[in-house]
Amino acid sequence: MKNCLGIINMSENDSTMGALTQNRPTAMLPIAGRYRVIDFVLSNMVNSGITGIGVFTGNKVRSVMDHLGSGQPWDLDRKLNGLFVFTPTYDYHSIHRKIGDLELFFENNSFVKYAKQDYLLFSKSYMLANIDYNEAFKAFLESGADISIVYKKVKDKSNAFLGCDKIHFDDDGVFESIGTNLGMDIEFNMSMEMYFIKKSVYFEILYDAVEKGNANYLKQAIFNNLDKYKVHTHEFKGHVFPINTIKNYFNANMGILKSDIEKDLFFSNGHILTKVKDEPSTYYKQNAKVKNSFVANGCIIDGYVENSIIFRGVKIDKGCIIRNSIVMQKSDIQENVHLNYVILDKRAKVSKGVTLIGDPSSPYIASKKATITREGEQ
Amino acid sequence: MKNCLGIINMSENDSTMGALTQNRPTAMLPIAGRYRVIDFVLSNMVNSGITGIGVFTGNKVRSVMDHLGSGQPWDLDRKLNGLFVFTPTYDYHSIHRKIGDLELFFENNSFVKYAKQDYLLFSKSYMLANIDYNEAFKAFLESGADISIVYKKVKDKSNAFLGCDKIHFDDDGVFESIGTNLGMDIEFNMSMEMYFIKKSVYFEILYDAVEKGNANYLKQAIFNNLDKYKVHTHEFKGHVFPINTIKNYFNANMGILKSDIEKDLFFSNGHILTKVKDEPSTYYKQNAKVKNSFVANGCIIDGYVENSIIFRGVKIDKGCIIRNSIVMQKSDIQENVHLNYVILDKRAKVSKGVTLIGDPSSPYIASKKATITREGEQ
Amino acid sequence: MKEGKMIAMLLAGGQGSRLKLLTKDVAKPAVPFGGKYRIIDFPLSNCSNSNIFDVGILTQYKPYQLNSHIGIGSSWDLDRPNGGVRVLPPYTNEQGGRWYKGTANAIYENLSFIDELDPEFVLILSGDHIYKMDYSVMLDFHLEKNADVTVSVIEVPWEETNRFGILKIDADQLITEFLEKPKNATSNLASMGIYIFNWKSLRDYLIADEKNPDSENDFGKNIIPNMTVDGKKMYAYKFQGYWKDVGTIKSYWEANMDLLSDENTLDLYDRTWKIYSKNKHLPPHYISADAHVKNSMINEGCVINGTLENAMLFNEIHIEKNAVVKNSVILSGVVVEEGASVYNAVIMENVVVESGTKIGSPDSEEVYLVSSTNIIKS
Amino acid sequence: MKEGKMIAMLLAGGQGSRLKLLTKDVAKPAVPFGGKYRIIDFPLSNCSNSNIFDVGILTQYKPYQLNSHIGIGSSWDLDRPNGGVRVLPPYTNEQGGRWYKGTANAIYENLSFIDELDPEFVLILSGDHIYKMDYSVMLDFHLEKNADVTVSVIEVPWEETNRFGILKIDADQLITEFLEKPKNATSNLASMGIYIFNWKSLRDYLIADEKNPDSENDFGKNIIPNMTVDGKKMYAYKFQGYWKDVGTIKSYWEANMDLLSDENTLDLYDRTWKIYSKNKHLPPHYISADAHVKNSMINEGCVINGTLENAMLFNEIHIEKNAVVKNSVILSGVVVEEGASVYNAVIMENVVVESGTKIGSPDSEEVYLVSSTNIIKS
Repeated sequence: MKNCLGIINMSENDSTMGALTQNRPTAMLPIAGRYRVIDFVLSNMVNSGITGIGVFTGNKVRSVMDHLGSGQPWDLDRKLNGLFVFTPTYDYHSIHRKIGDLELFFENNSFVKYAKQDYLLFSKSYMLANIDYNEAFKAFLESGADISIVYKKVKDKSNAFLGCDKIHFDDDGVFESIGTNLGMDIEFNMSMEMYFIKKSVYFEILYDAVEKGNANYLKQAIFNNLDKYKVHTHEFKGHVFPINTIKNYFNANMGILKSDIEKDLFFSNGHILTKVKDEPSTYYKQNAKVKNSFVANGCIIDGYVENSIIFRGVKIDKGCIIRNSIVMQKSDIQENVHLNYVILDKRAKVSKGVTLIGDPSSPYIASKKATITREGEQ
Repeated sequence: MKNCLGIINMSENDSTMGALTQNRPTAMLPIAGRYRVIDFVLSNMVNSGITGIGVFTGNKVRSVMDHLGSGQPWDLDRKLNGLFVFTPTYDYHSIHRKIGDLELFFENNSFVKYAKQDYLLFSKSYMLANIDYNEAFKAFLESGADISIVYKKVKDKSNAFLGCDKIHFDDDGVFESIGTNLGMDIEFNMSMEMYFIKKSVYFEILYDAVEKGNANYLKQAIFNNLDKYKVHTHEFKGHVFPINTIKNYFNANMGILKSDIEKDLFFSNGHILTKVKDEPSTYYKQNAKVKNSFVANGCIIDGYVENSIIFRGVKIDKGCIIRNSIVMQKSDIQENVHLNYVILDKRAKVSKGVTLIGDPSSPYIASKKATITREGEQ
Repeated sequence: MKEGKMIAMLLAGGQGSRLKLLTKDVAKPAVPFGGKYRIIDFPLSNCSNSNIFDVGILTQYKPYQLNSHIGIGSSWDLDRPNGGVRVLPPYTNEQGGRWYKGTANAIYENLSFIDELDPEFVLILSGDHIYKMDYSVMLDFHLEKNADVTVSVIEVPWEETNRFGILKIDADQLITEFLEKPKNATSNLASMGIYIFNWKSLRDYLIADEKNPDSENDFGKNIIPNMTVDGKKMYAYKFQGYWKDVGTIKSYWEANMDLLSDENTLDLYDRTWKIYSKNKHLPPHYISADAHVKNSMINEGCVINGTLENAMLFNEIHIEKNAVVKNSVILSGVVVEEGASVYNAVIMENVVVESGTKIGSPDSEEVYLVSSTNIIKS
Repeated sequence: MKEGKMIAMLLAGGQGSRLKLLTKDVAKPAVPFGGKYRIIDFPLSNCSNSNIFDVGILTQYKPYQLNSHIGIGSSWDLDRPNGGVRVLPPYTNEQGGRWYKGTANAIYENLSFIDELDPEFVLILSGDHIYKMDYSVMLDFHLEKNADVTVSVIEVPWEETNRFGILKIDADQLITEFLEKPKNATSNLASMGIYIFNWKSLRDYLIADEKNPDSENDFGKNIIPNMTVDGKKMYAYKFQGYWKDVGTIKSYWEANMDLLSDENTLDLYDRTWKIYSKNKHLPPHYISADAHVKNSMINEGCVINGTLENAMLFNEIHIEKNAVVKNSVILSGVVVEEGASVYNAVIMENVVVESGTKIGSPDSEEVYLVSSTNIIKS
């Protein structure tokens, strides 16, 4: 994979993620007890042997910088190649809000131009999976195609994947077109928004779009041009969780409680790497009772926990009953709190005796650093 | 100095620096053959034993991030303390251009609040000097004052320091007031824009200014409050070059050609640290003739060079005559070029036979990546 | 420029033969402890948290795992471009190879290493003890007393005084007498093997000691007594807090069990004094619906289906259904198969406790050390 | 997952006694070269540039300066959290200490180190040679030939064949014969001491070789001949380019002078294959109005007031007025005082060539090695 440059594009639609993405992009959302969403695609690339990776951010830059830093946890802190983060620039003389990511790619095209690699792997971050790109890359090279799209055959009874890209094949199984899933079929081929592109083809598409002015997003520009190029597709067979709605985010976390999914997501093609936090082991005290839960390090637990994901450094006091919930890092849950279908964002504090109950389709969300106290109490 | 947090404030007036600061803040301007302006204040802090440093940037963020990275060259890549960079945030829902740096400090006050240090050292970056802060800090602590201002007695015959802050003492030599130098006196006490402040006093000033709304800049807020606090001053006796106009920038570089100034600036209180570029030694070829010049590594020189500062990786072909000029990194000067009073920004290319002549008061500036060719030629 | 610099020299050569199989493949400082640490993590983290960033580690016996654990020191923030952590094994010169003859000789052989760092003070540490200590406070004491040597001491039970080097002190904490493992002690202050020396003075003593063919080249036996004879000012710094020398299997087991006790005073969850260790990039642990977990510590990557009580689990351990683990320490990679039971045991890395096996008994006080080939009673 | 991994094992134990005073305090790989490098920088930079990030350095003789030079490997981008550069000195085990007996034994003693990295291929390098080489191209050759061993070879002048291990090959580059320093060679292809082995196979040979009490445990003398006997497929990879073994003072001086020649083929200025070294944070060098500098290389921190011709200057060197240095190599920190002259010499670190001293003569071909106590003719 040395001949392939990785590009992670964070221009994702956050509007359906509610309070969870108020101050962070979806890519930085905490998930699965100790990770951020972006850790999966970053680790996949690194584990597949890609050593040069560009990350193109949206406007919420600070949490991205904090998490990625110099790229050291992913072994991307290098003199040659390594991690490059591109943030939008602002021209204050002619201030206007730029729509789409195309301009950011165009502004920074020298990054791609001067890279030694001849192929590019573009990926969004929101499709959670553990994927070995070598296989897909090899198939792409052998196909002689200009572009390759990675997809997953999904069964979607509950219309969870509305709005995802849908791929159509002709009767011979050859790629025909790509559109948006409106839920017409239960079974369909969902694009994972991971594209391999020849570098030369990328520049043709980018320059064409800028000159014609007919696209704001890189994806749009690619779709506009698919009929001109030879398009290959590659089916991924592992588990995929698109993190594009609160419900899908909740279900992805709960899915990890199934041991086959956990193994697939965390081990199938290499470990998922993330920023180290130096937490001690989790301490279960005398009154702890924990069932079917995924618990990160640094917690002190003295209550009842069931079907839940507990992030790092969480404190759960005695008398608590936590069920079907996601508790993010450093949250503090005091005595006799009852939670069911709740998402507590980072450092939330729930005072003694509070009861919070959400619904599986729409969990209760406590925002970052929120303090929740029983009315009338301090 | 462990009990002192360093804060470098990049909100500097770039408007008098012309093309040199079009895409970078003054702090990032290349200087003295292999440094950036900010390297001096950063190294001073580190060499004085300050281990926690916050850098508050203006809007030109990218070159800052590229240069500072994780802080490794200054040994500031640490788990505790180390380097923290704060960039302005943009709220796109209510977009308006923010004036001044006060809001940035207020937004990020938790950085200062949760720091263990009890004292703060605020500094701008544009006053080039090699200073041991220990002495000033010790004097400040012993004085029992709330604020200390570091200043330099200057003789300014040519009105080079117009617009700098000017300190007045009463007849007993006690601090009286601070204002702006309009050039009324040749000799005056110039503030170096380096302040020690007690943390508690800093918060009083910051909160007061935000509540009253009577300051846009932190400096303004401090000046508004100086009558309320005990103010100490500390005289610095080494060389100081304010980099606030093109002329001062040019003169600072030329000043380094004097060996007493060079020793003072580079060695008096520890080495100046900067990002490493892995250049080989400079190679002087058969036709090289170099006089009174400061030459960084990685150059290949086959021409005549006099009274000049040559940055890293510059190529000067035979037949060239380079005098009284500043040639920034990776510039390429082809055969028979004549330069006098010229500043070539990074990666500029001057083709065969070109002659460029500026004036000491107003040097010719070739901007970054410019290619200069004789008219009519390719 | 910087305040009186102190470097640490950490003696990590000990074989620790009373720990039997635990030190078959590793030196004692590399023995795992507390669910995710190795013993040496404690002094290394103490150094980092005390702002000591120059640490020489003197190794001799089976340093391979220790080297691999320490790596470049990044886990403890000791991967500094200059200084930082440095492993110092014995080396060869023209006279051939020489092994370290004793603790003092180990330092002597690295005189040039220390001279290059040019410290004012040298802190001598041992890699064998578990404790949290701010060495900078001890240095403050050393400076305040204007001492030549400061020895850190702790009160031990009177009945154990014959196991330690015992010190007698006067009202000013000046050391008046030094007794190695006395039979009838008149003081219960034991040396912790932690010394601060003024480097210039220690340097002279090391050189003199090396010249004496009868010397054992040991700090406790030679250097300190020689300094006493010369009337050097030696002070005792009283340490209060948890301190344990895990010299035997039983005390090793006890020290781990201490962490599960309500009276435990070694707070691993204190965020102001984290204990750092090498990170393994594992997912959180999973506790299934069939598990019962009580008063236990569990690290990342474990899967728990059985019963745990008073158990200290390292990483990647599988406890299968109906397996029981009580009052035990389980090192990384162990599998306890269905129906097996483990009481009062230390199970070594990667051991498979097969289905139906019973190790120890709930009724016995004996502690078992279990490797894949052996069970040793202690 | 990753493509067939190759690690490098770099033999850096050589004393290099023919280099006399140059290796009095350092091992040969640590000898300074080319104005800012040490010899070992060449193979280390080659590794980094060839994308080999796991490098074991086998040291034995006076490793202190080498250790301090290598540090954590950050200069070569080899400070990786896992793998990276690791210095491997001899160590002790239950049987006591053992020094490396030969090149093959040095690798044998580190079997467990290599096993943990789990490579498919092992590249054996020497720390004694100056050259630039892409080892990944050699690996491609090894894979293409499906070889058991690949040996890198270079054509040497026929009259020097008796100094080298000489190989005979067939049309397919298969090695047919191996002759150690033959008197009447029938081939002029010399082994460069660079081997690629398939690790599994090498592992077996090392274990067998260790068991043979008559073996010298050397690659050239034992392992390779044994493999030849067994009919292993051994190929010769022909290297073209600059390659020099600086075995004597004269050849050391020559190799430095080579860099000042027009026909020099070791391009240090090639940005696609940089040679990295430890950085010293020094300012650019200064050339005064009195200086004459021609056909010379000068590193940072030098101050030149005298005459240089065909001179290789390291860092922080002072050449005073009217001093003359021709055809010489001047190591760091040297002062050549007013009126002194130096011809055809290598001046060691920190020597002061006093005013009026004359070393060498413009008319003689002899090369002088100058230390502060000695002048040795070569």
